[in-house]
Amino acid sequence: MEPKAIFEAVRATFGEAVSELQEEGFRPAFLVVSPEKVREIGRFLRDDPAMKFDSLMCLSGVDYPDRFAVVYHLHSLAIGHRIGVKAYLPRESPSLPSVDGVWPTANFHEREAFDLFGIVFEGSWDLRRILLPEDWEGHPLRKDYKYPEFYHGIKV
Amino acid sequence: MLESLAISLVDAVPVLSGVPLWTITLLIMVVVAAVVLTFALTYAGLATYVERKVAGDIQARIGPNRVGPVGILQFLADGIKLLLKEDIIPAKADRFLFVLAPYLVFIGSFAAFVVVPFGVGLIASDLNIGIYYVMAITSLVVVGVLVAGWASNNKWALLGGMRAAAQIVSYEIPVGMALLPAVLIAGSLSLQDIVRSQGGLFGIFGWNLFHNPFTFFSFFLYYVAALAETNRTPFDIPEAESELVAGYHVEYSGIRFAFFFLAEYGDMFVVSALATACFLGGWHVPFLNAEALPAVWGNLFSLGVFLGKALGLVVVMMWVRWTLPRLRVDQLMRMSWKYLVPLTFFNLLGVSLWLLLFQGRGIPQMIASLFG
Amino acid sequence: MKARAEALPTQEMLINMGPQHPSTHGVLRVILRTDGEVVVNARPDVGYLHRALEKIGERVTYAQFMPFTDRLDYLASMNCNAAWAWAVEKLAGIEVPERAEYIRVIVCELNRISSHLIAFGSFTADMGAFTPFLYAIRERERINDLFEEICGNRLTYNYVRIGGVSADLPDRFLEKTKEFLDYFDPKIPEYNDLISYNKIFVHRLANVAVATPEDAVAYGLTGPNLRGSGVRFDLRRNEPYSVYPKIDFDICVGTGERGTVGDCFDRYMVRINEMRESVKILRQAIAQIPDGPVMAKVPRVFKPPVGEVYFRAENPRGETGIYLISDGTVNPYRLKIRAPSFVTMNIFEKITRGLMIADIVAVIGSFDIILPEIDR
Amino acid sequence: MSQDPAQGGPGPAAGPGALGPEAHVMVGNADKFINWCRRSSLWYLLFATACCGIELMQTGASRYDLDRFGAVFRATPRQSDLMIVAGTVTHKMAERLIRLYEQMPEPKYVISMGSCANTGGPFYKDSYCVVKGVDLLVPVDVYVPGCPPRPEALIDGIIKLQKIIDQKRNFAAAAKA
Repeated sequence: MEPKAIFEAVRATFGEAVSELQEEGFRPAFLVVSPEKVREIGRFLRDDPAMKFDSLMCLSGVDYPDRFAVVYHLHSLAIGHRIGVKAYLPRESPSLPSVDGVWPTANFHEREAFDLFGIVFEGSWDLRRILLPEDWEGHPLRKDYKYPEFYHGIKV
Repeated sequence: MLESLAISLVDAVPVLSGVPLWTITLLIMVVVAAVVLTFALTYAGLATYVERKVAGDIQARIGPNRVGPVGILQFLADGIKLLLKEDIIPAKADRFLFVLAPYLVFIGSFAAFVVVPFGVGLIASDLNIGIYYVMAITSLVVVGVLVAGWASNNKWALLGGMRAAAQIVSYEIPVGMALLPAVLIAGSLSLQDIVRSQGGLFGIFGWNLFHNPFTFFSFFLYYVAALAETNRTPFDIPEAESELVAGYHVEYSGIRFAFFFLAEYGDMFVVSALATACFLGGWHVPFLNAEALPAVWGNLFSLGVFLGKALGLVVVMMWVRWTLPRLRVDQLMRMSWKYLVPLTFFNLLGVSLWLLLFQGRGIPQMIASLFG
Repeated sequence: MKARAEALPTQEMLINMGPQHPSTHGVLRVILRTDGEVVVNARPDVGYLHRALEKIGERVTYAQFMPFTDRLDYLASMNCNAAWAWAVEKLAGIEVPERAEYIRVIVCELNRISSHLIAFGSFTADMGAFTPFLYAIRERERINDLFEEICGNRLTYNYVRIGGVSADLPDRFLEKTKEFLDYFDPKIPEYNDLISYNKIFVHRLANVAVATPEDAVAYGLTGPNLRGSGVRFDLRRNEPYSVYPKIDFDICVGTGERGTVGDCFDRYMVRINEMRESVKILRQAIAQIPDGPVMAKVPRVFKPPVGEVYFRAENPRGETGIYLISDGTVNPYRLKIRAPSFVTMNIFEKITRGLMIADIVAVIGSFDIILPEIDR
Repeated sequence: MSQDPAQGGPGPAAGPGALGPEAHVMVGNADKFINWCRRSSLWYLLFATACCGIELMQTGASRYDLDRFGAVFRATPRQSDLMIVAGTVTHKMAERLIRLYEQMPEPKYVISMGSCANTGGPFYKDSYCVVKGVDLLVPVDVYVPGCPPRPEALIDGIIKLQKIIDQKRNFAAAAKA
């Protein structure tokens, strides 16, 4: 299915929650969705017989110059098409619903985004730091992250 | 036996006539013990070296070759180094048991050397319950291993100790049952008697291995079960390097660890020696009767034969270790209780019936009597 | 009997496996809750090798990041090199000479063999058979020799460049590769005789830690782990890149030949069979490779157009995805590496429930995880 | 004898006057013997953090065979003499590494293998969570450069360590004290 068609189909179901289709320069193309609807849209994309996006390839946090984003890359093993889903979040207390109930594989990715960006995924099974120690301060992949001087007395 | 030896010594050397008999007996005991222990330790040390060389050979490597000529002093360097290491007793360990455990294992394994019939007259003490003595004293090993696992206060060690206890207790039964055919044939529990019963008929067809199909099978059952008793791959689950790090001796360092290490090789020799004595004719070889030779030569010759056979079996153990993967703990238990135990019982029954039916004669004897 | 079991109060035990443990393949830590030998719950704790590759990626230029991809999955450096190059080329629209693409496929498949050799060897070592590991290393050393000839290093190659490869193949390289293939091909049946179909080995692996096809897809297993669950999906075939469309090979999938589809044995056998397929690919690539340049004209520092790209390549451990955001400067704006081992660890907790401690080791080995990829 | 070997150090240690010349010969020979044992039996801890771990494995395997030098791996720190820090050490790992080192019995040695363990290597500048050299955590005897070092380089590092061990004065230091 072409991105355009996917966009039309999702828009027909969710209306304004899907605001635009980013196509030029984006491979794969992105549906930009409103963050609070992510879980419903995800479930629709997974279950709809025309979509069947059964596999979440990748979930990434991104720190755009003025806002955060969570990016989902979807792929359908059954049909063989791909699409991206993007949800923009405000820089202040970014949070959105977790999709680990839709694609269980999201869990580790979400923990990573929480760890490195501080994005909170509501309703996640198990949202803890994953790569860094529990008592690490800050979220390193944010663009404004300042490297700490010391960690537990060892120079960083 | 020792007493009679002491009396004959006093008779032969008049200077000793004033010394009380018990001192001389004691002295002889000490000398014999020292000789056996020296042999056992040298053997265990060299066995570690051979193990590494065998492993190297199997694995397309060279193995130790820098320490002494062809690396043969490797065990000496390892031993002295371990002796000089810091002695660590973990803070939360049970100090008394932690210290005790290696000695239990060591004693359990090396005390069995006492009844091993190395040659025609070379046996430290020819106990009339030799086999039972070995089975009983080697059980001390499991106590030591369990104590080590418990006292270390380390969960891996505890798991290792528990596995060892379950394993050795299960495999004691098939080991004992598989040895009994030899006892039945010889009509004695003394290892030396069992060896003597296997002479005759060109020195090879008298072996219990060829006595009848059941004993032939018995040998392999014994060897498999014994392999499990020594905690060697594929039955090395109490140590299981890739699972339990080092199992029951995970917290042991220095010389205490060396005791465990030596005991493992001691154990290997003991079970191989038992197999040799009970099934492979001990120090008997084809076409040459060691007992007919002059005493010194006979003893030396039979010692060589016995060691050759037993060490050959030890090398087979090494070969097996570097070839096979490891069983899981439940599979190990299943193997003992579902296969080995019934099979050894069946075997024992078979041997008993055979002895009853054919008046104790084996197949080779029958064939021999056919040809007159 | 039951009443007795109730009379004996038992307690669950919490065991910490790793980060230093012989069979966690590095610094993985697994927190085991066990009931005796039976695992109630095994929770992986990762991050002991988090080296901040993604942060570094934002601070260096596209070409400068190439050496870091070596260290992303050090057992398959060539594949990671090439994946990065393909991703950047897709972003910047760079055309690569055909000879360079063939060379990439050749080195990638060689590296796939050497990576699977380590997987095979360390897995058998985890199962208690140490010797096959040394045989695997023996073969691997020969591949290392080949790589040493083309780039001078044994482990971290940094051979593939954006726009091609750093240098043409040395003299007689293809003949030597052929010699290696002739030497290596008969070894695979030998491994199978030695260990794969060993009764103990099969019993340890068959029906252990079954990942059903549905679970495997939902939990994002990729590569040999996904194929081990019987899903016929290979990016080299299903989403072809480079010159793979011109090459004929089979996709190996788990068949449940000794147990259930998707058990540890299937995952193991998929790797063994893939080595054979790689040999097949290599023979074809060597026969087809054209003459010509090996490097496109690419400036050392270049500015790709603004855009976002997600590229994924079939690496020995599965799908390595690279999500690149360019803001038109010399550095990537954001770089996310979707590492197969990282995603694989997600399913670990689910499929290890009720196994025994010894099986945990088998599961870790059968997934063929590698720590720098999990932690990045 | 249980003296800290670090006190021995290279060079002549026992002062004159404390012992007669015969005693010196004996002490010297005993030292030599002990050092020979220690250098010939360097059991290393099976501990690989990153890329160098593969080279460490390959050094121990068929072609290079560390076993020739009497060096075999042990899985538990209690039975190891030598810790080869093979690869990057992160801050999350640092405490564990120190603990492993502390669990090893004296005398113990550390080889820092590869650039990451030496200085932080390629991750020195931009990484926020890599320890910039394992010598910030544990005392290091020999540094082996390379990223990763070739097996020959690691073997050379082990031979260098053997030379360091040769220079230790265990009894002499004790006699002096």
